[in-house]
Amino acid sequence: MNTPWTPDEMMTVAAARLLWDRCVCFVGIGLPSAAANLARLLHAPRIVLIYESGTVGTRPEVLPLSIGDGELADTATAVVSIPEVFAYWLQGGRIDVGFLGAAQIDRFGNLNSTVIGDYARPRTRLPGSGGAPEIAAHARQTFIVMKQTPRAFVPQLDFCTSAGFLAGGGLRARSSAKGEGPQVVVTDLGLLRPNPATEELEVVALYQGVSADEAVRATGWPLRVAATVDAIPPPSDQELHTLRDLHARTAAAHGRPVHVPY
Amino acid sequence: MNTPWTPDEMMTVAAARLLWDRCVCFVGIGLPSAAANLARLLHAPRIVLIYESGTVGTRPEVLPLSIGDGELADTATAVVSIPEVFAYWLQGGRIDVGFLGAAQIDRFGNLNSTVIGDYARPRTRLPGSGGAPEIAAHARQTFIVMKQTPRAFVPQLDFCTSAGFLAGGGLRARSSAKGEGPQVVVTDLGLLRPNPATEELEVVALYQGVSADEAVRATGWPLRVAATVDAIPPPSDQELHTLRDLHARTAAAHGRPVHVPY
Amino acid sequence: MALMTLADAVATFVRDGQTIAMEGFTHLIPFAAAHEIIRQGRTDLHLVRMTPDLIYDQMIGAGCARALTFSWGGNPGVGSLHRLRDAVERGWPRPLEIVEHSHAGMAAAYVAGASGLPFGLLRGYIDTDLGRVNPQVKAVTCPYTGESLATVPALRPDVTIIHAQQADGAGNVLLRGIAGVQKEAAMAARALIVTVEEVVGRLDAPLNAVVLPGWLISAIACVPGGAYPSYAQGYYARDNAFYLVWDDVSREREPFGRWMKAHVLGTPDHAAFLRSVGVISTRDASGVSA
Amino acid sequence: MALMTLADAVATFVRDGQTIAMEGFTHLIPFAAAHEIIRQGRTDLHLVRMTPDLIYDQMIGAGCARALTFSWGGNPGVGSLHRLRDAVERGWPRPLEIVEHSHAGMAAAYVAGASGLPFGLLRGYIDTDLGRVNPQVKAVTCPYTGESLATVPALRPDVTIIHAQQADGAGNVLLRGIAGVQKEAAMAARALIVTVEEVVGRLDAPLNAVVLPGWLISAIACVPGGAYPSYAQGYYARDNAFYLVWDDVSREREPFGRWMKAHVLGTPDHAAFLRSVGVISTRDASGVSA
Repeated sequence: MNTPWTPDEMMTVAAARLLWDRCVCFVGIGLPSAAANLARLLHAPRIVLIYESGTVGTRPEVLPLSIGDGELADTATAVVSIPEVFAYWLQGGRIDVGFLGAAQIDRFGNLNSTVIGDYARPRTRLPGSGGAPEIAAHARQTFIVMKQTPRAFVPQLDFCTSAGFLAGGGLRARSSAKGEGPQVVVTDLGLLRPNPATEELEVVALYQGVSADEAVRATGWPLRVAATVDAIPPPSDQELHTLRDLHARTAAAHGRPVHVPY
Repeated sequence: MNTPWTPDEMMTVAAARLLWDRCVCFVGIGLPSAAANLARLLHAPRIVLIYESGTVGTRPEVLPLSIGDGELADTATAVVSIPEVFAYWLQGGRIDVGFLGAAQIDRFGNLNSTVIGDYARPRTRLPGSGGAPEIAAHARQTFIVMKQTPRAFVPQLDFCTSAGFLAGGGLRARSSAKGEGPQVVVTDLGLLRPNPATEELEVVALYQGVSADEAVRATGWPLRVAATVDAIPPPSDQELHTLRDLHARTAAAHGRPVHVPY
Repeated sequence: MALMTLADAVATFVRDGQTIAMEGFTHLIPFAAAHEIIRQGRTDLHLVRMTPDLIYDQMIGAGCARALTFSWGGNPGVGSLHRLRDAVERGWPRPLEIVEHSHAGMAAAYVAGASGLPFGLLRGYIDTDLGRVNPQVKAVTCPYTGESLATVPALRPDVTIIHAQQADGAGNVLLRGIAGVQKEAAMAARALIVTVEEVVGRLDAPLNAVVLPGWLISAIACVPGGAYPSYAQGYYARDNAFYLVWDDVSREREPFGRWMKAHVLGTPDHAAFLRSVGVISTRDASGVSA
Repeated sequence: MALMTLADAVATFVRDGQTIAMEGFTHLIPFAAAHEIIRQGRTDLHLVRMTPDLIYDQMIGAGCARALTFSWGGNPGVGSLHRLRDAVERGWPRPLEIVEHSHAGMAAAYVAGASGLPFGLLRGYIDTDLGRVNPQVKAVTCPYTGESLATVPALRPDVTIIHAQQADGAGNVLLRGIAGVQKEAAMAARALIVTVEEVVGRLDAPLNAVVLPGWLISAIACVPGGAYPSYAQGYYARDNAFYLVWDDVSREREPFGRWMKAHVLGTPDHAAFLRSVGVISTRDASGVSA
């Protein structure tokens, strides 16, 4: 009998399960970082984590709060420059999986992390692209992690920050992007994957106690549901304990007061 | 009263005298390397020596026999990659003086270090360009060091490996090369400099006991002689002793047998 | 290079209207230098930085900037940069022209600047709106394959300012840990100011360490804690609590103004700033791990 | 990566007709691997290397190569590479197609290969005949300034082979000292073979050291002295005497052939080669300074 878990915990566990041993993973901060490190602590001990700060093959004891925490450098196989990590490692085609998140996603997995409203007169100015446009283009696969709401899963993006399957139907394959694009979207309800023919995202798996109807209602376009929808097993005790230990270690480490030699 | 000296020693001393303190110098192997280090040991203690092996600000105790001797790395301020030394340091415009040598030079300081005869069917295949074409283009000034003979100082190059003043008369200034081109040629007879108007090389200084006529006879084109020709003072005792100590240290260091842990 | 106070370095090299790059990718962010620029009232600056972070949120809110070139403008691990948003969304304290890139594009632009090339080349901005809203992003055709590649104009800041761990007597600077884009920003600039944690007799620099020779550097200022609230590997850790608190401090204009007046404008130098925000001092650097 | 004998690594990854880059800029030149390729009789290779040095003089003289891409082909500090000259001037032992670059151009071509770009960009080959005799050198027009810049096609070797100081149990490789263009050549290649001086439990690698992760590497072979007669920083010095002697050994075809038969073809592995040329062995590496 499992202890209860939060939606974030379920999402993190679901994302971690998608990663395999020796997978080379370009990781961002937050849930993807937690998922990738959880995978490393469980079934993927030799997973290779690369953060865009230039830390290659890092094995942090605690989760970084910033993309460039000292912990990432201390535990890395190599620390390289920012130009190198984007040129030799990402654009050079060394990345198997790149994680992406965004404020808006459309049915073809195109993402907006730049602006809500008009770019010149924004209603809400978002942080912007960072590494996303090139991660979306060059990683062999991208995994998207987002909470599913009608405001985030929209029929039309306000701005396209990084390209998924464009308008679908094989358009991306004819573009100059080398990567295969978004292969899965991990939400707080379940998993979406592109339909092999149309490349439109559809529900392929749901968490325990979540109905396909909930997923459809949480989506701003008429979300398609795959012929067969898998039931995603809840977090195991081991998954949950490992994740909570990781978060506890992280909170303890980052709670320490900072001493500066001045 | 000086001890007698060799032509190589006179050339090395003459080249060393042309360098100034804090000058950033892109150095090749052989006589230029000896001259630059002699200058560092005499009047230019803060001269910056950069070898194309990526050793920046190196201060070798003994002269390197190869462009990438360990001594250069051990005594460098920084060791950078080959792509970096050519992109950030040379092309980036950080070099004051670049030394060049060649098998052939013409009256406008264009150089051939590639081939004697036809490129496709060479009479003598020379080592080739190495860094020369871009040193000639990007260093603020280039200093050329060559023994003066009619076979080397030719009316027409067999091959242009690196550009001097092209056909003279300001052509180079209108080219895309940023550097100012060859400012002096140090030979075993004296110094040649480009005429300010025509950019054609002319004799401006001669070593003790060398006549302008000798210099003309040693040149394959009708060499012009400047209105006033300076007499170059012979090596001082200090110059000669410092240079000979440097060569003695070098011979001793490189004479040691190599032990390999196999 | 010349060893001088940070106040003198800023007064000597930073002018109103210039293009200024202050780099440091979450590590070694030159906060002390930014505060000194704010104190000296520099304005009309074109600020360049991949991740504006709190350092540019403060400068933008203080009215130093007319333009911003950047690639990711958030509070890392926290959320929005409220002063940046206020400037972009509502033009306060003044309108801010933005030139927006991706990280890869901006890195390529710095590399081009450091390399004396007029532009950088990348497989970037593919099928995105970024290339549409940033007219600087153009394309060239590969002379071998015929494919189209993105280009970005070289970044050549008037002044680049970075923070590092150590300088030696000759002004050679050692940078340890995450090096970000600092070497490129440093070598692309017309003038270079470096603040360091300490000046030492001999750099603690193994072969292949990241070292900038003193002759590249216009001015060096010794400013212990100069990267706080970011961190300096081997000297002190990132103050994550400060980044969280900043979300509240910066959310509204008045509290932000009071905070800047009390802690930046109201302090003479960085040591006073650190004391004013209650940073615990330790004179024993060796006891601190970053 | 897989730890295997050098013989197995060459047999597994090096095929007749391939494009092979063996880099190391006077430092860490992978001589042991070249000798093994000669022993296994590989032929029709397109050899790529900035400075062919003795390593390619031997391979060319042994008949391994149909083509050579290079930028400086001399015996450093000594003079000519006689076997290279014999192949270019007289087609012995077989004609050699040459693709000639400047150092800067070749470095840019490797960087492009490592970066997944189709070409490299430089201010190069300006007003020289090199651009004329090498049809690979082309130009693009800057979309911002209108100026013309030189381009070189990306180098993408089928196999890159380098030598380094240390590998650890996971196959991560540490390279100390002059790093040349090895990282770029390694990351541009489809397969990567690394020979190392020793395999250690933990790399002696400070922050910012040059380390290649094991997952980039196809095969690692432990070959002590594998860079001799070049050197390995911290392990042994360059044998300058060997470079001088090579000038005599290689000047004429017959003495060269006898030398290769006696010392390379006639020896089973690199240790035997080192013994056959009379290299003094010391098991106490710590006592040796390079």
